Amino acid sequence: MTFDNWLPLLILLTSLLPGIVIFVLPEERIGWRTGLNMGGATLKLMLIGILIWGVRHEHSYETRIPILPNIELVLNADAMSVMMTALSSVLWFLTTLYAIAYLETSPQSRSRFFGFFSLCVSSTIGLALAGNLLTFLMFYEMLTLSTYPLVVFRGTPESMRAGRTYIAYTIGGGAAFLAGVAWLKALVGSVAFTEGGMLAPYVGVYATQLRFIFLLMIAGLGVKAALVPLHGWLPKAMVAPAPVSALLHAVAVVKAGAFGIVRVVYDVYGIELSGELGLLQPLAIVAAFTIVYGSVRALFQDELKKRLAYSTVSQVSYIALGASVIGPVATIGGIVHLVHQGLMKITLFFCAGNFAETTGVHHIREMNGIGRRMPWTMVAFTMASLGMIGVPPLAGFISKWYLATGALAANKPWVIAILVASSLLNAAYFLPIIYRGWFREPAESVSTESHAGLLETHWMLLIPPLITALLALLAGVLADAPFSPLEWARLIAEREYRP
Amino acid sequence: MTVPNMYALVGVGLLCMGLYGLVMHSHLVRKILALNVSGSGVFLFLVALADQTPGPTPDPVPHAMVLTGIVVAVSATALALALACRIQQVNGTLRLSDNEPE
Amino acid sequence: MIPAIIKTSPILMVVAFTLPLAFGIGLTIRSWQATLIRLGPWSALAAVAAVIGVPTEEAVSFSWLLLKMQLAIDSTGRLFLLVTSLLWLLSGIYAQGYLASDPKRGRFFFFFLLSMAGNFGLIVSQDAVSFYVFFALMSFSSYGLVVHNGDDAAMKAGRVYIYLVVIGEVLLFTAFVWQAWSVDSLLIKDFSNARPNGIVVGLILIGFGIKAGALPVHVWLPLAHPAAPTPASAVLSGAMIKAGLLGWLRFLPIGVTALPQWGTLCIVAGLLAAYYAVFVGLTQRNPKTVLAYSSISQMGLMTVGVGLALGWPQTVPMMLPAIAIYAVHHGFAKGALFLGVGLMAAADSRRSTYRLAIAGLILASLALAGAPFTSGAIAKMALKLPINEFQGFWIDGLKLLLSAAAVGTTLLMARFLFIVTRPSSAHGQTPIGVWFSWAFTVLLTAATVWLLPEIRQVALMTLQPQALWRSLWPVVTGIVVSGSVWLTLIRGKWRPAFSIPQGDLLIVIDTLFRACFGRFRTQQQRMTQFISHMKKDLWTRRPKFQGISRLAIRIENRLLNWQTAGLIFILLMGGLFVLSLNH
Amino acid sequence: MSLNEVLQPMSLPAWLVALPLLAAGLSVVMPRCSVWTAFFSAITTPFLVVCLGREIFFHGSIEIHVGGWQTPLGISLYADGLSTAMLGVTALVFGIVTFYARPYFSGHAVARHFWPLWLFLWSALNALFLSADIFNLYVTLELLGLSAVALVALSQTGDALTAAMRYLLVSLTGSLMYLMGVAFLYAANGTLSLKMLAIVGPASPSVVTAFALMAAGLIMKSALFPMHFWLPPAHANAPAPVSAVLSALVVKASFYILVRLWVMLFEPSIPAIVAQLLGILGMAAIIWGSVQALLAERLKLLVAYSTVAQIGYLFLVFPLSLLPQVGKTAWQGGLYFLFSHACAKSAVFLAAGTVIHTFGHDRINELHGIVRRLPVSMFAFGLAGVSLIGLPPSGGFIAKWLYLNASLSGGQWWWGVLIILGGLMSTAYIFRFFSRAFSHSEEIVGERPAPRGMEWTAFTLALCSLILGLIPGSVIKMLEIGNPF
Repeated sequence: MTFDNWLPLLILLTSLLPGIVIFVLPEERIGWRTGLNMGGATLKLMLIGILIWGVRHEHSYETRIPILPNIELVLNADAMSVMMTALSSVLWFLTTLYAIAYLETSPQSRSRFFGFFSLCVSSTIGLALAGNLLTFLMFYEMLTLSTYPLVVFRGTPESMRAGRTYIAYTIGGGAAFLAGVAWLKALVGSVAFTEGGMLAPYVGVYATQLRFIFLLMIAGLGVKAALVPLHGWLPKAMVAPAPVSALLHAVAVVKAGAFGIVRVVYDVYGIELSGELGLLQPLAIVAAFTIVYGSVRALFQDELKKRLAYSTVSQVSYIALGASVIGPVATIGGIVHLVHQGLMKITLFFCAGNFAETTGVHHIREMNGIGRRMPWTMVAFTMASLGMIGVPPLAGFISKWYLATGALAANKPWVIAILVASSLLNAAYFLPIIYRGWFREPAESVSTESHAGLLETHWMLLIPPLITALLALLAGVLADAPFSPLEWARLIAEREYRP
Repeated sequence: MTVPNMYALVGVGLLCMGLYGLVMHSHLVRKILALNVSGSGVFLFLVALADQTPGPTPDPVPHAMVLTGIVVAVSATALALALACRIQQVNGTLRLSDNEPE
Repeated sequence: MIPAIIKTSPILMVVAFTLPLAFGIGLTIRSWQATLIRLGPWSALAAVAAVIGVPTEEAVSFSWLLLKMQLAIDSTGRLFLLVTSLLWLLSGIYAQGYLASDPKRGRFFFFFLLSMAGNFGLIVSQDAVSFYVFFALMSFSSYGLVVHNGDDAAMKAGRVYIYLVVIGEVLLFTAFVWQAWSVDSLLIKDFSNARPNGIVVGLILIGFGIKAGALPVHVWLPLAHPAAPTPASAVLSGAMIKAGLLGWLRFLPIGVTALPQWGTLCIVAGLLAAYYAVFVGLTQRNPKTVLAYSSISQMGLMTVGVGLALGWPQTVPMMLPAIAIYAVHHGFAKGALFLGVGLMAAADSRRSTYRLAIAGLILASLALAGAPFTSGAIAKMALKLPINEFQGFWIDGLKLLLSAAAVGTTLLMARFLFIVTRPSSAHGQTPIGVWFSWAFTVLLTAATVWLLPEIRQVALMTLQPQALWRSLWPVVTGIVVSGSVWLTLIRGKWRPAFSIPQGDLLIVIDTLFRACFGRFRTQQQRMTQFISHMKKDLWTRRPKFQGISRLAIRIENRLLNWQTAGLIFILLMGGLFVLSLNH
Repeated sequence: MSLNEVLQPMSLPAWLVALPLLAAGLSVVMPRCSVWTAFFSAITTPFLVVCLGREIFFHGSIEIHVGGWQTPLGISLYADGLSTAMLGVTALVFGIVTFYARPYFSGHAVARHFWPLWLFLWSALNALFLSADIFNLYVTLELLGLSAVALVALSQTGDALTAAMRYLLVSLTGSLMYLMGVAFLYAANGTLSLKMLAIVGPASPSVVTAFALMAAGLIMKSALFPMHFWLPPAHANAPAPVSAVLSALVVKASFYILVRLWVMLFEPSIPAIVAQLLGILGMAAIIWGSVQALLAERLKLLVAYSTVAQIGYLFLVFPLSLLPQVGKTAWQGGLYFLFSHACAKSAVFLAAGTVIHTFGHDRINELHGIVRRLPVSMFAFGLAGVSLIGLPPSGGFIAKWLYLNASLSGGQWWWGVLIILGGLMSTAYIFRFFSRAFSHSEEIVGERPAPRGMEWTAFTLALCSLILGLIPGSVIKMLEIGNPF
């Protein structure tokens, strides 16, 4: 076992071990808890730095733990997993910072919260690094379980209902996914992720079975990726505390689903094969429908977090859409949106949390003139939502540009219509918020006096959204710079389409 | 129809009777007795087996089994009766209330 | 030696938009505001320097910025940048004084500088993405200028404006993506070199037409330009509106392929705009609205030029500079007029300064109408020259129509002067900066076009007698008509009975939109009601579930029963026996 | 005698039976130090099991004849991979639950009855797993039944006593059937030793009869649907530690015997349709048990019914093991199910016991927000639940995975569908309780605080069920020894 073999495992452990320790920490040990969280996060970031460098130079990092005679637990860092890992750990760092401040005054047990929080991130990292479907499945389910306590954290009847819905959907999805994986395993004996797919040899014999398996897997992953009609849990899960919805909706859960879909399409079936089997057209249609449907539903939500949730439903499907259009350009568009959407959406949720936390504003109708009260938060919110609309030079624009170009390259012009429609709808439900926030006179309900002294709110609540918003901006402005998400997505696409 | 076979058949019959009693009676002592009846049915069957082997001396193994079985049966009956007494004290009845609520 | 430095550094193009951008962002920090407001407008000097300094061939490209940003200044761009930078500079200085007492001026300058940065950037950028980026920056941040006053009119204007901006953005997005894919490059020159398909041309025409106030999609303009504070209206009408025009020139395959149908379409639309806007404008009561409509009609004339260039490539070599010149002229003139309006509103009518202001306004109006010796005359001449290449009676018709449009302009200007010179008794103490900048604008209106080398011989041509006459008669006609109207009607205390509301067509669109959206809203409500009903039904089905569960419990109790158990046991044993037997 | 004589490989099996037995006797004669004897054997017995495991891991399975008496009259003990694994899980569960039982019974009068019976039960189990002939199996089965019944009766409520009685009658009947079967087998083959009994060729009527009797008896004792009627009351009313081992091990003992007989005696001669029948019963058990667990109003009853469902999984092994090429996989899956369920279920029962101990009742609808009161226990419940549902990473998942592989590769996919369905249903009933546990309500005060020992023992067991999911390779290698299948 060299360091290269240990690295993925270490990256996993940097969040897993702190999580486990935090569980047993007594409630009042705030310092210890913070230290563990932040220390773990920082260490993880460092290790990931090494990982990024190595993977760029075609190093291979792999941890193999045999669990059954013919099944291994594989943690393997390829370009795609590195992207997901980096995203989730950066956002974890920020979200932890945010959560520490957010839960300062929470009556509930914070040890429990942060414990499960770290578990949740560890499973995200795990499934990002997973080297075969079984490993992916393991962490996929771990994610389900470790997020449930976070969803029901408040413990109100509403949140219990949300938790029940959440479990019903996700466990069901997990079952479907498990069925698919087991079937595949029984059919072809291998479930490893290989760039460019590994099922090509079998398509002649098992075409039909493979179609069914694909259906099962996508159904299972579609639950977390909130593909309509499997999206029902997402808006309900909004009752969770802001950091949770931020992480859930930006990174952990929905991304896990989307990432899984990308994995299945590219690294299990292989994009060409999926095309041959005629699996991509339906997927594309479902994704497109989800995009439009989510936006339309978002249009009529007055509760800020609900609106954001539906917008997530619509935005995440961009990734699936990108995956379902053959051709490197579309691939880049889809994969890069994985990061871009993460950055922008987490910003939005941070901001929503700040509004709720600082001024008690939960509904859009109460947001008049909130820009005066919390200018910086509103700045971040504005940038993120403009990015969602796809206004250049923010990150969202880059994704849309590549998706559209890829769609044309794949001779699917109708995708552009979808993108345009969704942009218009995004504008229709984001611009009014910005308009209220900046250009309307504040209502009496909003307390205009700043209680947090110099700053508009606690600095730990303020810094994360600003950073993520900045990152979302830079991801667009410096799109062609080395190590930018776009550049990395290009790397991935290049390796996926490598003959 | 040799004698041992007849014994064996009788044993089987006892077993069945015992089972019937066990199922149909709700009074505890009857149940316990029924169980003993079927038990002795089994023992009878075993004893009958001992004569299957050719030769003057019967096979010792079934006897060993029967002896052990009897010991077990006795202790079991003891436990059963003790339980019955406790039930009598606590529930005030010696009937095993059927399809109890849970 | 300063010019030396300037000459050697095409990086000035970058400074041109980064400087205002930086100042604008800096304005978000409260303690810096005072300083930055003072400095802000002067950041336009960088752009002016770029106009002077940057050689035409020099291109800067940043491989790491956006999708490989590339910057350069071509001859058209230089003219556009000239008028734009000067206008922004002067309006900025004007604004410093004009808004000196406005509490929200920090916000104003924030948006002002951002739009400025966008406007400069899009002129110098040579790849589609950067152009798009700056175009968006300009469009979105000028929303802040439109709604600055915060009254209902401004808000309504802003709403309409932002709708159209977003629509324009997505149209352009589609067009750019499509073209970028078909030519597999992001450079604008590759764009316009390839023959695009009809969809793209249409998208570009409409997308930029929104910004340029072309006829069907001009509706936001008469609302937005008057609603904004005066200096903002000046740049909106003088500078930003030209971005649309520039977009056409850049992205349409002008000079590469002949698209007569599209060309004709443009010409017709342009002429319609030129007249229709005059007609509507005459009925307006707000001087700034009148100016806005005049902008529409002027842009109509330029659209005609674009149409010609688009349809008949042989006109291009003369048409491109002509359009650019016209843009320059109109930019300054319109800027002077708008700024003047602000001046009049503040000035006291019994002062000498007041007369001075009027003089300036009249000068600018004459220029706009194209009176002899004014820049307008030259611009119109330049615009008409290429037409002489053709023969045929519809050409003469076109010429006639163009000249007659000048009559309309004159009437409009007369109307404007009539409204704006209403005796007012305001005692605004107008700061010196305002006067200075306005005066300078007027000066530029008069002078610039004469000084431009590209246009020297055209300028000289305008001095020939028949040319003078050709440019004189429409103005005279216009003055006579309006004068008589004034004498007969206004003296007779007769007010124009009707006035078309601002944003004419908008009313129609608005009602349609309302109808559709209202219906949609109700549909949506019905849908949600339906869903909730469904849920309720499922909920009320629970009794059935309870029935099932009661049944399950009953069965279980049966199973717990001794007799049942015994029976099952016997059956089980028998079953096992029988199954094991049958071989 | 010296320690290394005790640890002499040949005497290890004997000691495994003798040690708990001696401890039991000791705790009868001097109840004061019964707890310490129990602790002693709770520590030493696992140690002996480890020694035995090491021994057979390196030198293969061993068979000894106690006191030198040869079969048929003598008692001979046989230890191969399977039985050692069973001993191991027994030692694990017993070892840990013993430490739970002490605080649970501290200050109870019944404690002095509990410890001897407890140790007696343990040694009976060990003996059962070690016995090498079918009659010894009968005897140990009886001993097991009797001590288990007595233990159930310990919580002397009316319900408990009736349940115990019912349990006693059932178990006696079952054993009688088994004994009858033994008689028939002996009549047919003239031997009792499992090894020599291996039947070849088509089954004679007497063998068939023997199979019918034994199978029926054992099915009744292992509470396979529809013969589960005695289990829920017994397991729900017993004291928590007792219910834990009843669900975890005692029920499995009779399943173990059935497996042994099936593999070594009947499989070649009994038609496959019988296996299908067992499988179908298992299927019914999964569905019915889950449904009843969903309807149960008391926590322990819920858990007991979940046991009914899980036993159904165990019996799926019979049809699956007959599929071509995947027989081994199926057996591994089945036994893995047994092990992980043993750990998980005992953990769940212990947690439930802690709940009752703290709040004095286990009515699910009145247990809101207890996670704040008993975080560790609820966490244990959750972890064990993960294994019961069969979510990764847990023993339950590995078992399901093996089953799924067997069924799908073997071409009988419907078992796979059922397995997944069962997982969903178990999710439903686990979370039915769990969501209440997490819900936030005004602080409910329990009569007494939960001793840490009780909380953490449950947690440890749950953790074991999880760890089983990470080390399946070694466990399966263990099962291979002396290849029982």
